[in-house]
Amino acid sequence: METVITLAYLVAAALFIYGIKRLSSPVTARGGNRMAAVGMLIAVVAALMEERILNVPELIAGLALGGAIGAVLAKRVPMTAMPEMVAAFNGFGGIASALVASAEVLRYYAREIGVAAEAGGDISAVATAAFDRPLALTIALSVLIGCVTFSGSFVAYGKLSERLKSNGFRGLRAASILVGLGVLAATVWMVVAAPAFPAVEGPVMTSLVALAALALVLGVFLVLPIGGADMPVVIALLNSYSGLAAAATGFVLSNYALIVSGALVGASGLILTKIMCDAMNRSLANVLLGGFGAEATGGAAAAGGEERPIRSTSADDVAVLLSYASSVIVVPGYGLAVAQAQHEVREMAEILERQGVEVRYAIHPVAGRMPGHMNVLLAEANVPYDKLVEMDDINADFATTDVVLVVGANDVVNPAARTDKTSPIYGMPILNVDEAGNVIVLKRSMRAGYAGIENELFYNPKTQMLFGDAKASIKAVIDELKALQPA
Amino acid sequence: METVITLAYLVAAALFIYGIKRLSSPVTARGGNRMAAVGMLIAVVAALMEERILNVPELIAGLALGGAIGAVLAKRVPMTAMPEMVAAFNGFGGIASALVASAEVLRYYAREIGVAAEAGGDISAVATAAFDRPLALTIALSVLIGCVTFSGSFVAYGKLSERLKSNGFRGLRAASILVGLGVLAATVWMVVAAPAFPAVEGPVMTSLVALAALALVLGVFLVLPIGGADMPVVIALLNSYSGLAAAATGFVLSNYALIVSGALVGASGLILTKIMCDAMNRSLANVLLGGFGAEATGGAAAAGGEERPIRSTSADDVAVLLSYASSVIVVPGYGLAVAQAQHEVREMAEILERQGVEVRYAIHPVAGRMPGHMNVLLAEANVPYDKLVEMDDINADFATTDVVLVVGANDVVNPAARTDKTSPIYGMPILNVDEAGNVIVLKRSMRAGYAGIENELFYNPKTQMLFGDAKASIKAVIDELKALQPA
Amino acid sequence: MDIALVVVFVIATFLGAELIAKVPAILHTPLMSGANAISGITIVGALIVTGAVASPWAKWVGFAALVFATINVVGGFLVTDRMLEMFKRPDRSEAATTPSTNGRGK
Amino acid sequence: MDIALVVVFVIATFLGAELIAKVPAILHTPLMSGANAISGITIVGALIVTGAVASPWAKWVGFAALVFATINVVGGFLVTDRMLEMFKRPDRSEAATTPSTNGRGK
Ligand SMILES: NC(=O)c1ccc[n+]([C@@H]2O[C@H](COP(=O)([O-])OP(=O)(O)OC[C@H]3O[C@@H](n4cnc5c(N)ncnc54)[C@H](OP(=O)(O)O)[C@@H]3O)[C@@H](O)[C@H]2O)c1
Ligand SMILES: NC(=O)c1ccc[n+]([C@@H]2O[C@H](COP(=O)([O-])OP(=O)(O)OC[C@H]3O[C@@H](n4cnc5c(N)ncnc54)[C@H](OP(=O)(O)O)[C@@H]3O)[C@@H](O)[C@H]2O)c1
Repeated sequence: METVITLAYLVAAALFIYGIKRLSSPVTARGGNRMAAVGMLIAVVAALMEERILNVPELIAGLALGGAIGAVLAKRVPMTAMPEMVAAFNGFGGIASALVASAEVLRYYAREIGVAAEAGGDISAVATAAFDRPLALTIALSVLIGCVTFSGSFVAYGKLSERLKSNGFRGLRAASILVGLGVLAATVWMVVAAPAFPAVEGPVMTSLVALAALALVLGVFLVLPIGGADMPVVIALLNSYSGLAAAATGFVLSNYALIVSGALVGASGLILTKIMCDAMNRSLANVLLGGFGAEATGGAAAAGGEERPIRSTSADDVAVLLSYASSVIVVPGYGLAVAQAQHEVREMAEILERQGVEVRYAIHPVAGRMPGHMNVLLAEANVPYDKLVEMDDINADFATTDVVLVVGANDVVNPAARTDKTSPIYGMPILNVDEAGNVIVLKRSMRAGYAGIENELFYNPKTQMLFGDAKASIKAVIDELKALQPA
Repeated sequence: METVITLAYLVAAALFIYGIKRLSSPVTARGGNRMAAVGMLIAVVAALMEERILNVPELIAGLALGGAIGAVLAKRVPMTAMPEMVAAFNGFGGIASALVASAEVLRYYAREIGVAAEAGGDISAVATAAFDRPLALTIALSVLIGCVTFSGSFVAYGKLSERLKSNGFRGLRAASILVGLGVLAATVWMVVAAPAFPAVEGPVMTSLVALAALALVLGVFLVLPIGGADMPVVIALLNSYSGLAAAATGFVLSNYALIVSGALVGASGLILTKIMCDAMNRSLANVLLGGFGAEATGGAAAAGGEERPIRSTSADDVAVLLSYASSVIVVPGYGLAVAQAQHEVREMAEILERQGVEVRYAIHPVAGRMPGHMNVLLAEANVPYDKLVEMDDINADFATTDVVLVVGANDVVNPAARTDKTSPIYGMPILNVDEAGNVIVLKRSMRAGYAGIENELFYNPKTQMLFGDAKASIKAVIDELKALQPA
Repeated sequence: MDIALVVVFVIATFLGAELIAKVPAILHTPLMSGANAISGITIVGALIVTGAVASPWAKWVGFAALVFATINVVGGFLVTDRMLEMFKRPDRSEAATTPSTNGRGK
Repeated sequence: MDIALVVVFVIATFLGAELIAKVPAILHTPLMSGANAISGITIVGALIVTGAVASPWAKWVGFAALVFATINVVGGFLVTDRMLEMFKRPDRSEAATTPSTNGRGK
């Protein structure tokens, strides 16, 4: 039986492996996700066969409750809130690993004080082994990583959903170091006290609780100083951690499914984190030690002090300009997501296309707040897939484009990335919209984008600003376009 | 101690992993090979610490003897004979795995008949386990795969070194099936008889010997019908087998080093086999079931019956043509390796270059008898690396080239691959030499190349044949070139 | 603790690192989300602990773990699927079935 | 036979399959040759068997295995190294040290 179960775990692991592989290619991604889900189902069924089950109702209740909550959350979440949803799910996974490891400790304890014997015997093969130091260490690691993942993920959740605005406080770094030392001490304490457990239960229990509490604080402190724009990277990293937490729990339970899958996610998550950093032209260290998202805002505010001339325009002027253009490129950014203006943009494009204007969309890899954010939004509005052009493919075309419509984008069109060596985004590849004939920028104010820096583009003589919420602005443009059409 | 040894094996495995990865990129390849060698050293040292060693002199003698033979063979082998050398090494690896598994059987047997007790006790932890059916099965697999690898590799060796010309005999396929059934029977026999062993030693011993003998025959039968040109693919496949044999032996000994490394080589070898097949535009099944190398020769002989006009030329005409050219492309093929004319080709190129003629080399991916064959040869003659141009990069340049010098190449310049749907090489990408102004073909006769098919190029009015051994022909051209030069 | 577990962990880590090499930017989030769902494998641990334990404390801690892990697994796979649904190319399949003169020819 | 061995084998097989993806044609043979040397890992098995066995038969069979495996390992790595040595770019390094006017300028 044990052999069959382990083989089932292997099959699940193989499905995870293929699943992850397929998830990294557009054509196969959806199938890959389903493959992994099937693998998980197999693993769950195998787990249910692992030992004689005492608590059937609890298992059914737990699966039903968790499944229902997960399903409702996943179905209800709006497209734009998906990154924070992933962060939250990730946090749940982390705390689950920590709880499983803690339950193992309680299991040993219960056996000692005789609860098990009364209730019909504790039948776990694992729990009959000695509570030795290596076991204590793996339990400590599992609790540590799991708790850091949990609290860190929820800080990321708060930042992404803009419920949490704080970037920390003075002395946060020193405090983090202190907490880190505390975590270390609690771990050592628990390992040292392990051999006496469960006969002498005090030290292990106390250190376990202390470790969990400190790890929760550590998770908060580690993520707090990181800017909101870097949260996707942080979530990818925390996802890697939650894989490691699962693997650590696997060591506690001597379970191959957890070890293999946890290690897979731990390693591939780390690679994905690196890939995401590369796409943003940042180093991981730079992200983790508090990137520009948190600090540079001051500079922008200072620069905003002086008054410089800008050209402001109106919806009817924009409509005229657009209808006389032969080629238009729309550059969507985070503001499109905030305004939820994707449907209006699509409608406007259709009107223009019917008039013979070529309309395309320039997709910057980090536009919005998660990779693929713009693709998701525009796809939701049924914009044809082949109209979305990636940065590298469209950058050469701006020079021959009549009008560029920048809808709620800012950093991804900031020429400082090309020219200003002191800028925090220097070196990031951007969309060269300033090469086009006319640039129209739709945003609500002169405020900075996520990097918190001034954008020279807005002062470019070619640029006209159409202030207001993007959805309202585009609606107005549509009305004007319709009015211009021969009835 | 066991933990330390297993960790050492893990380190070795990690070095193998990085080694293989690096071997697949030109810049890092050499370092990768050395990394893997260091890994092997670590594994050997770890193995020496595995158990209390009884037979120190034997170990030293074995390592010294094997090391010396291996080193001498590797140093002495001429460049052109490297593929067959790899085949031979691979065969040795396969038989070693089979012998280790067999030694395990003998060890059980010896323990039973009391030899061990007299000689101081057999201290293997493994050998104290029962000789059960799973063990017997893994031993059988190890012997089977190891022996097939051994004999198959040596048939490949014979074919590549042209010592073995046979492509089999009538009824070979039927005979192979019979032998395969015999192998199956011997395996079943051994597994069934296992529990009684070593008390009843007859059946296991006999079936083991039978299995080994039949597997050796099977290896011969499987490789014999495959054409010599396909041997590199066969060696890659047999290499994958020898990995599997090592992994099977690892199961016999419960040794992680063997299992991990064997599985790595088994899987990556299979992928490499597929990559090599793709490069030759063949399917693996097509290769294994006896490809064109073996069969098509008949067709060529028939086609050779009719007489068709060809243009034959002489060394002095070629020299004049070359010295008045402004660009020359040399297309080396297997004949360059046979004639060992690489140094002469380089000398000729230098003379031409001093006269202002541009000389480059067009490298077809499967020119010669192993991938990279031409690169190896020309590098040996110190031809600058950047003069060697890969097929895809040079194919567009033939149309603007004055003279193409085809030195012992045939199939890789055969236009039938482009035009003749019935040709066995149809669809293989070739070098488009017929687009050049003049084509000079250096070969000894009108005989076919490895695919055994006619080459229309030779009858092309643009083509002139310079018959004779390539080395002699080029030497003659060099002499004429020197004579042409102003003293 | 068995050394075999360490071997499995190390090899699986290498495998995980090899598994993804180039991922187009638009798939970063779905891939992250899918991997996150897989890290919910700790559900297996939660099931084992909750199912086999007799002590009420351990049972309820395990129960909490089970609920959280199930949220992670079910929510994770569903949300990933929803993301990927967005990347479908609705035009392609429609274009193949609906005649392309629609709304244009007449 | 321990199930852990099977787990390790399967995961390592997946890893091996991921390890190489695109290999330029000129490296096919060296890669094959290097992998072949690695498959000589059976030398570890030969050492264990030969070193620990008391029976003379088993010992000599093991000895033969050891010799063959060592040939495979030593020969394999050396021949791979020789092949790769050929791919060095002798000109590059020379060009950097020798002035390029050599035999031309004067
Ligand atoms: N995509 C990713 O994966 C990812 C991950 C991490 C970090 N980031 C970072 O996020 C940034 C993305 O650049 P981006 O150009 O897309 O966005 P951005 O630089 O953050 O700028 C968004 C702009 O949209 C405007 N906006 C907000 N709400 C609006 C509304 N309702 N109507 C109209 N305009 C509105 C804002 O200006 P007003 O307030 O004046 O309206 C703001 O300047 C980059 O710095 C990138 O590094 C992205
Ligand atoms: N490279 C690989 O990895 C690999 C692997 C497997 C199979 N193959 C196969 O091998 C073939 C390679 O094509 P190829 O064009 O290089 O070679 P080829 O088609 O085999 O032709 C070689 C030619 O060289 C001539 N030749 C032999 N000795 C010579 C000498 N001493 N002087 C002058 N000429 C001599 C022969 O003609 P004469 O006898 O008339 O002189 C022969 O026609 C392809 O079919 C390929 O698929 C290659």
